[in-house]
Amino acid sequence: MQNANELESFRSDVRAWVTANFPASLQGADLAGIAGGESGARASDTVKAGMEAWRQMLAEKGWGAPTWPVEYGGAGLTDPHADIIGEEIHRAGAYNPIPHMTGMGVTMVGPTLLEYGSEEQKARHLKGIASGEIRWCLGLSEPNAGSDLASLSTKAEDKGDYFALNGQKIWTSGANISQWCGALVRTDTDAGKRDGISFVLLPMQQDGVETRPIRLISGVSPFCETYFTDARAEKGDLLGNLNDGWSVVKRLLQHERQSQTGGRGVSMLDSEPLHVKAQRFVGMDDNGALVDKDLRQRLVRNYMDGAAHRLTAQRITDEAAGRVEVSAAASILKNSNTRFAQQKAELALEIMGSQGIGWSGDDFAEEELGIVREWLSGKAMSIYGGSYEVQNNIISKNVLGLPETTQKG
Amino acid sequence: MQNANELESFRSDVRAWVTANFPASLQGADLAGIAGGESGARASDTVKAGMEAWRQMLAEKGWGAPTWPVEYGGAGLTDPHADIIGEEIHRAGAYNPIPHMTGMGVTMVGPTLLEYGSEEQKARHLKGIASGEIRWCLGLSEPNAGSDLASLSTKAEDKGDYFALNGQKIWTSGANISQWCGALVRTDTDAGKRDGISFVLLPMQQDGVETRPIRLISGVSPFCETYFTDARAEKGDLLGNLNDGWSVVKRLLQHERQSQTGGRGVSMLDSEPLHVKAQRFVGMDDNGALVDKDLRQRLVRNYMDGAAHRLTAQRITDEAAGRVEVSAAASILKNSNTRFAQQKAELALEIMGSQGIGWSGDDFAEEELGIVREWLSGKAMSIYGGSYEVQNNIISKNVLGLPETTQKG
Amino acid sequence: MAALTEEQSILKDQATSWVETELPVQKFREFRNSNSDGGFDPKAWSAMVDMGWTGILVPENYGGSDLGYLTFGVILEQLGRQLCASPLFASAYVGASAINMGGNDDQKQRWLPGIVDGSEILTFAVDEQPRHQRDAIASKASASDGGFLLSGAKTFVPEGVSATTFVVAARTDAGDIELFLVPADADGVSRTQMDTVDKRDHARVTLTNVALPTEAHLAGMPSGELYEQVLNRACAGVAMEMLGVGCYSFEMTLDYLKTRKQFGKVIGSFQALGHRAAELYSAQEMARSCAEAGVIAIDNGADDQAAMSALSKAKTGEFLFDMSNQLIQIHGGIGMTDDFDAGFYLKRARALEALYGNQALHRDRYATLLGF
Amino acid sequence: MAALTEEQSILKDQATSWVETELPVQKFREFRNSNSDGGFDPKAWSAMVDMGWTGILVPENYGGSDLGYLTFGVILEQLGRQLCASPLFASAYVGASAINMGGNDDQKQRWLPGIVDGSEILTFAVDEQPRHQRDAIASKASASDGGFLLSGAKTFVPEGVSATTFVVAARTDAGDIELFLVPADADGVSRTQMDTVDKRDHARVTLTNVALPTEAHLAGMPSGELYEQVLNRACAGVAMEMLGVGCYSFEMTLDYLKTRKQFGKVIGSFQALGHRAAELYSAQEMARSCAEAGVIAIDNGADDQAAMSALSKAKTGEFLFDMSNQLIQIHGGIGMTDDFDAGFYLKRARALEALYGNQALHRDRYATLLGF
Repeated sequence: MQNANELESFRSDVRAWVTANFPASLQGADLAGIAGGESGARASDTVKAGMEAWRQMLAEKGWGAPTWPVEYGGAGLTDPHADIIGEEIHRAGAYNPIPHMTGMGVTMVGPTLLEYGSEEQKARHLKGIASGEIRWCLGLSEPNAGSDLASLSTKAEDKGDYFALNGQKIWTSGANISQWCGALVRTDTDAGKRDGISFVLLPMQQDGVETRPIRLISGVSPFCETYFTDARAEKGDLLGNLNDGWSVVKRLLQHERQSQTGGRGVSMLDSEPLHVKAQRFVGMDDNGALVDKDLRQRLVRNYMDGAAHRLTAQRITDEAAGRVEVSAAASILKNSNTRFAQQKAELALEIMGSQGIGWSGDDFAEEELGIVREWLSGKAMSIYGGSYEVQNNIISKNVLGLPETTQKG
Repeated sequence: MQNANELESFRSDVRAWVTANFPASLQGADLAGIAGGESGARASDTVKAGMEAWRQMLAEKGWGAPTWPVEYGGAGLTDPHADIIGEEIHRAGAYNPIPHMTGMGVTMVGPTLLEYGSEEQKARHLKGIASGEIRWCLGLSEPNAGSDLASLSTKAEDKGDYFALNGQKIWTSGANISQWCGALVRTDTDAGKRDGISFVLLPMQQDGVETRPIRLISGVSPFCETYFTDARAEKGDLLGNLNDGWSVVKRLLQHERQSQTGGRGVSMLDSEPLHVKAQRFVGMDDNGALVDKDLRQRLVRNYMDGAAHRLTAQRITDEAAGRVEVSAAASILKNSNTRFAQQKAELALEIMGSQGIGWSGDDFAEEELGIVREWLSGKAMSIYGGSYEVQNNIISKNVLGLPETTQKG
Repeated sequence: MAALTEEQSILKDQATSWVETELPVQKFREFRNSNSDGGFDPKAWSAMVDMGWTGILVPENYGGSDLGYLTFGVILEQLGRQLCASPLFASAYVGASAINMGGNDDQKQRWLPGIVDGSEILTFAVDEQPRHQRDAIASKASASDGGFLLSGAKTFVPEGVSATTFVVAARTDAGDIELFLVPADADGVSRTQMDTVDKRDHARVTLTNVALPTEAHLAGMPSGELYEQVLNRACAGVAMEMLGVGCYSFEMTLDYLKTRKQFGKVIGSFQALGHRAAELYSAQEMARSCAEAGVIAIDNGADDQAAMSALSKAKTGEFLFDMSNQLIQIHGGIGMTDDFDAGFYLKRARALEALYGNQALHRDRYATLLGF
Repeated sequence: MAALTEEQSILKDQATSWVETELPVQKFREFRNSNSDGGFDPKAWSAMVDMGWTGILVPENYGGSDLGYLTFGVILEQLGRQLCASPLFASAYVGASAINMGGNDDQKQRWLPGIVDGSEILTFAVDEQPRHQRDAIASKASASDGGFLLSGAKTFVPEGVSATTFVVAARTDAGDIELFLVPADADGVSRTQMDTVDKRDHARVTLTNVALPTEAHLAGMPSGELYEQVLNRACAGVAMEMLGVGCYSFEMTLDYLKTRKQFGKVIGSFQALGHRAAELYSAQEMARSCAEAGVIAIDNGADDQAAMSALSKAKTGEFLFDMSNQLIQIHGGIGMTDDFDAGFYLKRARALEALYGNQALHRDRYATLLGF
């Protein structure tokens, strides 16, 4: 009870602070777009200045990464406190740009650094992330190493005080706008598949690094192909032990699954509830039910899937010492969220009929076009971060204890 | 065109013959039940006598197995002719009891004997099948060899002029009422799993054979456990070559899949169309549509699945030189028929609500109870004759040419 | 599962171990084979009373412990796991809910202590047609001589043969559906047991001009409201029992996947089956969240209780439907035999799915409650 | 596939090889990248005319070969495989059907030869709302001066920018939905291209008091009947094109399963993917049977044409929906890139599903036609 009171009082403080400090100039602006760099270029100078001021204020309070220790730029708070900060910022119509501005920094690189980094590495890298000043990307997948990440072939050669990297990465999100990269590289070609791999950090602004954006079926994308040609990573930027990168990346991927289990995101699909959209496009009968009963039946199943997913995420959070361990829960939730979201997008398309196949132009509302693009880009949800099939392998083996098939090399 | 005329003229002849010869005493009797032995005991003497006379008349014309050569008790006809005989007997409200009376004889043992049997074996066994006088069962599965049939352990020891069989078979349909059995046995314990197996024929009325009926979740069943204790099979009753029983049984199982791809059967589920049952139990709205729209949506999908299955079966028959080879088509059709039939039974149950969970008693109509039993017994459709999963393995490997997983020993 | 208080945890652990040792599914098999009437073992029922389960929903001043719906749900889940037969749900959950919400002090004093000590077995008599429909009540309760005359025919009444008192849903002269307490031995009441696949006590009950005093009327809520509320609670309770049936079915299946060998390997090592197990497990976790949310919403007096109860019944129903079919399919031939328990779970699954409306009905309710 | 006559087989083989060599999906990519208007390559269209495809449904005395709907469907299937863009379907299938069934001799003489030689491009202008509904036609054709005045707004009109003549569905003064031939250059007609995901020619067409002579009215069938019949035929044709799109998607996927390696093995050796491929293949075979049955029923003048067309559109739609999603999923990251063709198939799939009513609409139609 004490704790609940404390949290409520914290909430009041946060609410007051946000109300007092969120710049008026940012009200109603596409903050996520600006933070992501997509519409940043189009923003006015006033908005840009407001954004920078807001970022600095958040960073000073350590709210870019509230649960990190204060000495690394965080606020040293608990998860419930961090949730309250997120909720109150959301409630005020504001937006916390720092996680977005750091690419993979706050969600993945930071937590992994906290666990595996040396004192010096933590001191050097974490503050730039927590403050939103340094954007990070991750060089993991390669053209011939997708779900089978461990078969990667990018090499890092020992050059005395640094490694020289050569090879190609793919799906490096935001590589073209990041300052730093965490890369998985092969440091021992003779060792077993997972044994000769290391995890290094390297700056992206150097001659040996080239990036090419990838055009997706949904149009432009944040993904790049990244080419290393004698790219340089300092020895001091080796994260974890030499040839022990596989442990680092396993942990990293757990953070990734965690971050994909259905957090809030700005989505055109959420601009109006699907059943309201359906009432608009499809119409209702005299009882107030959608006239297309076949659609209605699939719509309610999707609603129930969404409710079941959210209740399960909540339940797993609530279980102090739950029997479902975190990584297992992440696999289940990633798949349930993916299935729900992809079905939702398909339903939205179906509801809109021929307005749901628009690509561009005045014939379609911006919201309609946005949904179509999200429908397409959302197909990747079941592919990246461990595909739907890989998650099922994890559940089958790690959660249920079924024997591994002989398929893993 | 000549051919079509010939078939039409054949049809007239068959129709006239059936009309003239089907005994009046059998009109409306449960002929399938009687032939199967289930309600045979309850039948009146008149009906029994009529049945025997009708069987003899059919046997004399060779119509128990119309496509078999005349010298083996068949009529030497083509498949289209055989279809016409079946259709005309059905149209007259009559019934051909011979296939049913022979257990696995007409559908599986006979065709395999025709292909693998010696002249002497064919002469000795086929006529008794074609005439409906000898009932056959098949001893294939064992408690520890279900889908993995080749891991069977029933042994046949060479005793000079005969084999002595020891071991246990399971799911031997009709074993307790059959005169003969075709059994898969191990004749070489040192050879590879599939190499030391032989196929023998043996009489069931002997001291070394014991059968115990298996009670199923649906109640009584035709299935038995069959125990061999020094049971005797003559050397002359070895079908195919010694240790080559695997080829024989592979062919046999193709005949089995073929016979399970959705032929006519007497079913309580067919006593009224499902949508008529639904109109009765569920009710209709002002537009004549079922009031339970969720049910209606699933019902129409099931209807469409049924139509797609029937059209595919027809198409594959029509394709003179189809690109889908027979055994592949059988796997596809077995699974589509199974899925359709099991869903149909579930829908029937759902439509009937609490009348769909009756087990016995006057509270339920005979049709309602029949459907419930069929719902339960139908769960075996996706298990026997190569499970749903085994059919998918076959399609994946034999039809699509995907590499075998390492799971087959 | 949901975070439990210490008291709830103790009760849950007690229930789990009691059910496993005293009332495993083998007991149900023996009962089924004995072909006896009535649907449950009186000794087991006494034990449940002694453990205080009958008082979980009853206020302390009427002899109960008032621990709430989540607590009761957790017990129902454990009973579901071993298909334990008893009137606990019908009487101490549904019956007690009706009295709690609809009864005045006198009525509570008259009925609740009997529910708690097990001397009264109440049951809810709702359906008049094979398929549950909330508004399809034709039974009439006509005002007469300062009381009521009640007539109608009910079907699929749980524990209908053992019940001492029926909580009957009937239409008053005003056309509202109201609840009436009808002693099973009253003049004009007759009942017959239906022999159903799950071999539990379901009865047809006929009411012919049954004369009732005013005190038989549960009038504590506005017209029709009590009926709806009792049904919502009942659905959430059935969902918890279904969850138990489904979870145990999953565990049996998982165990078989780990032990049954085919082609020289345990069958759970075949990826197609491993993935199917993963999907079923995920569905189980989703079903658990929804089932628990149903009873928790009642405990919290949440505004969306009705929707949550529909969600709980629909989602556990969908899981149980698939799970019970896969229970048979993955066990293969052995799953088809009566000697093995799988068939019991399949049969009970369909009975529970049908009770108070199947998945389709609750999907429809959910959509309607959400406004589309 | 269905048993074909020798003539049909020759046409099919010719179409298959022509499409693969002259109009592979790479041509569609080039066209898409060129950002040009109108939706198809005029040279390819000329070649189709030269091969006689435009005359397949046209009687011989009007310059066609009258080979029927199965034959045309087989061609559409081949075009679907490579996403070939052309007005063949809109003009020589739907347009020709309308004239054949609804036109008198004069009208046939006026329009059919032009369809056959490719100088006329007809298209059916039906939908007025984003979601197809058969009876949602508000366009009016009012009797006026011995002819008609036509007004309305149409959307999602296939080949609407290239068409020379619109076959417009409009309500007469009597309220019946009838078809009218409207020259694209008539006064009061305007059109704009919609930029859709499949990058094909779909247009919005506005009709404002377009004055038409009596000869513009296709009056050869009883009121409303022609409209229904043309739509049924159109659905069966779309189903054949969808079949081609789906089959090629399956083949691409199967090829990838056999060549892409992960964990040291081709991914098709993972049982979960092998079984998924088996399910998709089975669905493909079922879809083929239904699609072919749709056009065969028209050729046979079968009583159940309407139901068969609904079945064909629904079943191929269901297959294509799943197949197009699995096309992306199984290809993984590469499937998401614009450089690979998978996205084209996914996008075309949804456009074809929506055209003349999606799977849900045709399931509803099928149930209604079967009487429930």
